[in-house]
Amino acid sequence: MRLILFSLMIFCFSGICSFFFGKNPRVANMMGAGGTVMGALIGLVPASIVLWTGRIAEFQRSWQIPYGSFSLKLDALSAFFLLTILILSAIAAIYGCTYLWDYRNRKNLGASWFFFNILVASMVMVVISHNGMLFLMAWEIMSLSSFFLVTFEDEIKSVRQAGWIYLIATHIGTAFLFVLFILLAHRCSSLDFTHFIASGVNGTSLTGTAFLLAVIGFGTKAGFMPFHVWLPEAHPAAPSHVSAVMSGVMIKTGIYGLFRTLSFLGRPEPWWGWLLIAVGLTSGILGVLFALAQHDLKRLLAYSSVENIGIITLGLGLGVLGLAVNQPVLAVLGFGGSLLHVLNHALFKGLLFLGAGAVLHATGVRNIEQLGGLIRHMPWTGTLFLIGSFAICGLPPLNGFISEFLIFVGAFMGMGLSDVSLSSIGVIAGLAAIGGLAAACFTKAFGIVFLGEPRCTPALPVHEISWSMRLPMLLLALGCLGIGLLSPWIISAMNPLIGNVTGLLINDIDVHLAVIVLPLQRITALSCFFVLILASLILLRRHLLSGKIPGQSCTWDCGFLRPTARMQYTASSYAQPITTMFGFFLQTRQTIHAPEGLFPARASLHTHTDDVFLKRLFHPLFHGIHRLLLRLHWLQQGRVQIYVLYVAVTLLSLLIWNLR
Amino acid sequence: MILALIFLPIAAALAVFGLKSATAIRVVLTTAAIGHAVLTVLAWILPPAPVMDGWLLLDAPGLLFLSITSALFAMVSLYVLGYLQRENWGKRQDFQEDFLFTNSRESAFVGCLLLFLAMMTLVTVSQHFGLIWVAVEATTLASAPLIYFHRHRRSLEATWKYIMICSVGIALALLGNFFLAVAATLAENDHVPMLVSSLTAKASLLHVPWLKAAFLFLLVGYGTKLGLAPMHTWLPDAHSESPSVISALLSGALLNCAFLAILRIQQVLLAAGLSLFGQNLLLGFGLFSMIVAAAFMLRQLDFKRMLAYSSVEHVGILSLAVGLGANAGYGAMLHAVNHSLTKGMLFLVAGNILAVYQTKSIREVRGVTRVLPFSGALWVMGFLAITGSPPFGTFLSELVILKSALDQGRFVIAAAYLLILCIIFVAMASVVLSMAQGEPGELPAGSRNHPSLLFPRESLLAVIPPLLLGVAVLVLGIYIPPFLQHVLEQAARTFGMV
Amino acid sequence: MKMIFILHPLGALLLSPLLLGIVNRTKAFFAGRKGLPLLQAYYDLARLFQKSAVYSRTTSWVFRAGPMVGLAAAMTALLVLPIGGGAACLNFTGDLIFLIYLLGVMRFFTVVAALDTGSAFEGMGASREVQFSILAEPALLLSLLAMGEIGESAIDSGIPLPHLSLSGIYAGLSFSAWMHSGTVLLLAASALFIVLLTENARIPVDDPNTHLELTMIHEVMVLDHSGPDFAMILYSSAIKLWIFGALLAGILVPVRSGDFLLDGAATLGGIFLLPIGIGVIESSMARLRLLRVPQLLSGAGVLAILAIVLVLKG
Amino acid sequence: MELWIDALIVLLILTNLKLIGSSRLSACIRIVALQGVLLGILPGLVNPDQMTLRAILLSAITIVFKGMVFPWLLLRSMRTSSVRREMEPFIGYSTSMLISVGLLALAMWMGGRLPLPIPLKSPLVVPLSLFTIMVGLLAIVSRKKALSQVLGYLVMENGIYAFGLALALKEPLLVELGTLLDVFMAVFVMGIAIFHINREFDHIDTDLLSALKG
Repeated sequence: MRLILFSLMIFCFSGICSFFFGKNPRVANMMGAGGTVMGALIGLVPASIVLWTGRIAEFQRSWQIPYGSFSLKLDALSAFFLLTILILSAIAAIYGCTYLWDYRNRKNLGASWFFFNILVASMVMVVISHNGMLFLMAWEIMSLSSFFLVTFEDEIKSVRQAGWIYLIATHIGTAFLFVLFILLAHRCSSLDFTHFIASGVNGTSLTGTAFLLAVIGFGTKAGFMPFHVWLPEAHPAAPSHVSAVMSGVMIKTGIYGLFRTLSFLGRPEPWWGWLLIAVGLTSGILGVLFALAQHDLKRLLAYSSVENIGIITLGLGLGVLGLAVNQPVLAVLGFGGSLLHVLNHALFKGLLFLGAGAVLHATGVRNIEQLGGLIRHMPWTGTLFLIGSFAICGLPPLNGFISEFLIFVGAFMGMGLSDVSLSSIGVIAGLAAIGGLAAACFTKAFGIVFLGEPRCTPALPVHEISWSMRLPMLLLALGCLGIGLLSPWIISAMNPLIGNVTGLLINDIDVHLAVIVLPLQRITALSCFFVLILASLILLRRHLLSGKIPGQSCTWDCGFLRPTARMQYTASSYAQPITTMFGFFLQTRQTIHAPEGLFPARASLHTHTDDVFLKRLFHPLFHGIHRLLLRLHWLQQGRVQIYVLYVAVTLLSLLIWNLR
Repeated sequence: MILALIFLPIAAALAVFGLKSATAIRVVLTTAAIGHAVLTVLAWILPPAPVMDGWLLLDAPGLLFLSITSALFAMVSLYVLGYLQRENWGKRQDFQEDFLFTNSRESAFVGCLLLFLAMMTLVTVSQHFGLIWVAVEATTLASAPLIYFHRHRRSLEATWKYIMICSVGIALALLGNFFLAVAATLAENDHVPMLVSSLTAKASLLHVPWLKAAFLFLLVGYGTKLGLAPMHTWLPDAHSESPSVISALLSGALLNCAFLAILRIQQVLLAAGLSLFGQNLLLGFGLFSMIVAAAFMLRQLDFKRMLAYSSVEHVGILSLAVGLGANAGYGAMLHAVNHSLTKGMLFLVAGNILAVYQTKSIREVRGVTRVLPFSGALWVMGFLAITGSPPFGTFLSELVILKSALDQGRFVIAAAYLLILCIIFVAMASVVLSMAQGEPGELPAGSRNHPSLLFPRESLLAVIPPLLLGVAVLVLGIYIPPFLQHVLEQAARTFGMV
Repeated sequence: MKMIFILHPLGALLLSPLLLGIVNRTKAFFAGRKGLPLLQAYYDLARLFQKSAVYSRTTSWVFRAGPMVGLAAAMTALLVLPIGGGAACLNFTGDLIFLIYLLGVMRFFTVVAALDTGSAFEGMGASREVQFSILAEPALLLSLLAMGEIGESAIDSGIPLPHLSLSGIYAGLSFSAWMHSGTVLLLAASALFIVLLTENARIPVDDPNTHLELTMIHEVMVLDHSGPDFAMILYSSAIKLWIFGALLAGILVPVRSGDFLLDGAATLGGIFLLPIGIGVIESSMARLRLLRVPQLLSGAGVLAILAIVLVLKG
Repeated sequence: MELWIDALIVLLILTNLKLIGSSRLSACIRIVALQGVLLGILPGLVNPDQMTLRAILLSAITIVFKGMVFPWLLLRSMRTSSVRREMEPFIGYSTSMLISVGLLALAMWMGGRLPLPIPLKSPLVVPLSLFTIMVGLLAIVSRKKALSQVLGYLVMENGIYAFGLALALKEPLLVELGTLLDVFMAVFVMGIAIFHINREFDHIDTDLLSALKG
């Protein structure tokens, strides 16, 4: 515990230092990034200890604010999230060091690093705090610091807009959390989590309400549809290493909150599971559909985060359902898959955002339609991005497959049971569809950006990024591969964690995990076999081609005519069949200037897909309230006589009401 | 000692009226402010004895509000030094309608400032309803010239409205006092003295209908001063047209005094077993004020007016909290402290922005964080504090209020409260962010700060006081010192809440 | 794991190109031509492996890697593929997902390789491929699960949770299974068949013979591959056809004696009958309009869902 | 004795009505002065038994201020500011008469609902004061000129005074003097404000003082 406090101090200290050294960008960089890395390294020690041993570390101090106490607790669940947070933050910090360097003349890097460190510290605080007030404070500081990071380039209008939406969304979400925590500590004198478990509301009629509040409040942060609206705005606006942290771990704190809250609410009811699964399906499928329809690379990634949150929620819902109908195996597999996917998504989404950042860094272009053929200029970035895309599609032998596999098997288990079967089938079909769509989405992202020919000549000469930016991505890619190949051991190591979440005994969990461990071993074996064959095929091909000189030509294309870059298939046309197939959800706007006449002039086609929920749900809502309140503006006319009249009328009416 | 608290500023004021040289005036002002603050601190350490057979006495709420006033005044007087320096005293052009105007004499300004302080102190320490009334009315009269410091049309209009509406309200309060006296009449030639203590002691003997009527009159009367909707109408005008320092005092200290006056009568009602009658009224007024404030903060064009309306909102929160009673009372006391500090800070920062941009229109202010990094940061920080985001003190108080509402099972009220707070957050966020961020346009000539340079400078006197206030709010959000805690609880208990 | 199980993968590797020959022969027969020799595919493979390759300057290593990854994935898939009642070399809970995702790997790399050429044709093909796979995957998965849920599989021994692994599922599809829940099997089989036609680029979804229509899917993606690369592609698609053939034949030929060789042989017969059926369809039917294909596939999905609902509620 | 009291009270009520009804500013000021004088007499009549020095002093001060000083101030500022002599109401005279009659009824009703703990000689005192206050408010609300608003304010104060003095509250002198002083200051400040308004705008028509809104 002391170590964690120590690392927290390091975060804050280095943040403040870099803030004061803001005038000297180099020092600020060193301070900020170095502090993050060091703090993370120190914090990793207790986290991993707790995670492997399952022992719980606590820290208790009294605190002089209402309902508050400075009590921290590091159990397996916290430790797991802590691990994820620290790893990704440290890696992103290394990356950001170089990434921010270009801004040194326009921006105060010190401030940026200050907020970055505060963000990391507050995330750590969120997952280890064991008191409502402490949690809420850490939570809000997290939101605020990330807001300031998002509005790093506040001279751009879209960035300001994005920051605004983010701030509003997160604040309203937090309001729900206030109510949630107060309900949990109903008539308690303290918001300590122990009180929640002890007295709390579980069993009373408020339990369902509390659960709903948690889903809305934490869902806003996690990006459940339809509360995800801030996500596709904020992530593209932020600097890439920040987007990586936000999308990789910050939104996961919402998931953590849900897990935590469930542990307070006692035995869940079936409809909770159904609700979560419904949310998961919506977020998953719609998220990836919207991702598919985007032109902006980072926006696409943001929507895909919504999708992955959907997958995580599917697992969560499955687990809750398992607890509700007393099917521990469901709980184990569902929660296990969900948690593992949290880690996996942190890895590959971080990798992808860093890759997108590299593209942005090298070309200054975010619009997929204008990019192409980058892999020949930046082979490292291209390859790493490919690995990330491969993993996020959930394809073996990388890590994405493992977590989805767990959830799949869990759903299979549920298929036979009477009142779980329908939702299980939903999960199965949904996951399969998501897999297909994700494949479509990321073949598009990778293929159009990195392959083929550049679709329009980039402004600046494209160059491969420096090692200091390459290394972090490399580490993440290795992580993806490692989890993919070491899955059986990792799963069995997750036993205490799952026990913490499900409240089952270690041995029972072992029994249930046995269901999955053997298959995972075989999958590992098969993956190795796959790699073996691949290697041998490579050798074979080299052998076959040895001595022969492979011919070089332009793309053959059945020898039609000499292809040009403008003739390539664009991202929109690549996605078009699918977007039209689901046009009902996407509501894509099109402006077409079709070619006319014998010698047509320039023809053009513009498509834009805005967020349906933002446009159809939230805008009308807010405008409604706005208009309603503007009705009151006649009150203030500026005539003193009228004002005195108000006073008089108020008084008289009160008197009459009182004396009648 | 209490007398010293009151008469020190008065003496200073008289001295200032006599003085000519600017430096001397400023010296007197600072010394008076510091002296007052020191005396207040002493009052914390050794509680002063009651004076004038209990007419003047410093109980917990009095001490609380006195210290708020004193602290705020100290900060303001610091700020005023810089302010008076940068004010140019000759004829000059108005930036909205370009007619020429001058300021009123510095001596008059400072003198009235000191008198204002004295009268507010009197409100906090006096236990006699008549005396409270006199003091409150006196604050009005003392502050009127302050609002009319810049002698031009708009400020004159604001002053006129301020005098007119407040005087009417105060007159009604006077009648309320008479009603109270009637209620306190026991028999021919025998009645309870108008002291809070004795009224509470003999509360059971009071005549209920008259007491209720008296409460209504006092509520409306002092409510006008407090800025409860729909009697709040003078507030935005006065706050937006007066110099920022004065606005800071008006909403930071004056509102509290009026609030205290209402709490006193509520105290009597409580003793008479009528507390629900008062609480429900306060609840209603509170919610209505919040709604009105929210309505006017949406699409607000003038940032000082926006701050003024936010004062209306927080007054609403305060009376809502008192209406809820129970633990919310503690929240109310805490919130009074937080709000005063935060709002003072915000108005002072607004003064800095106004000084550089020469406009109060939200549309024309861009990129404050570039032009005035410190003020910009404080501006955003103050916004977060005033909207009750953690880790600022307002968050604690608002959460306490919310919790007691929910614990009492008044879910509708809690929901409305949260909803309005969210709406106000949205409104303020869009205003403050649009001002703080973005590319600053070209500034009026003669401003030292240039958007081009990455780290522009600001004068210390303009930054230190709001910074201190902000730090105070921040600290109150993280740690409530035991002595303050103790006084807060006592104050809440005085009004029968905890 | 008995060594005997190795037979099936090896057999598949040897015999799969033959299937293509059978299809062509059947079509030729219906067209009244003599047609290519049965072993034509083998000749082609041999020739292509000899040749050198030609690469576009646009392409990168991704283009070269595509065929190899595809072939490797197909070969790996063979290891979890049961042949009728005969269990696969490796079987484990949820291996059907592994199989499907291996096919996904194959598709992923074919698609990116196609995009690597930067040609409009191949981009078009790639986009259609992914579009159809979105509908095909759930249909395949659900129909397999439906078969598993019939419950006959419980009798099989050795496999944990047999109804969740391919070998277990197929071990259970005996005559009696057909007796008491034939409808389910029929639905599943038809869904599977539609998926087979799609995945292997067969009429009525796609036409493997044409190379110059704007309506092609799979074939157009591999236009630019040549030499050994193209050989690998050819080979892997043959294996893919074999895989689906085995899946379908396993249903349609319900011989479950429990003896590996016997069951395997029976299913093998089924696998070899299948291309004839394909050939018949290809020569008797015209290709669907492209816009109709999604409807066909969603039809398959509906069939699969129907099957699983039937088996779970019935 | 009661007769006198009632007569006085009726007289006061009539002054109110006249104030609302009359159109000339100067006339209104004179009426207010008259009201002040009458008010000064009132306590002496209501409870003659306790004509202490204090009470007398109070009446004297009242008469001096309300009957002479304020009216003089108002008249002076009326002359200095070149103001037209009409009241220029928002609400027409006859309408305001009707309203004020309604207010009178309301005041009567309220007086009935609020029984005094110790009955006075005349039950009409409370209604009278309430009515006077309402009329003052009406004057403030319904008239345009700043001067007339000050007048209205004065009338309000008179009403409150009527109440306070008639009940001869057992309160130390300080409070009453303080209140009196406050009223005086208020009127004084208002006078200054009017002076400035007049200088800035060349009129004291508060209807045009409505730049600040929203």
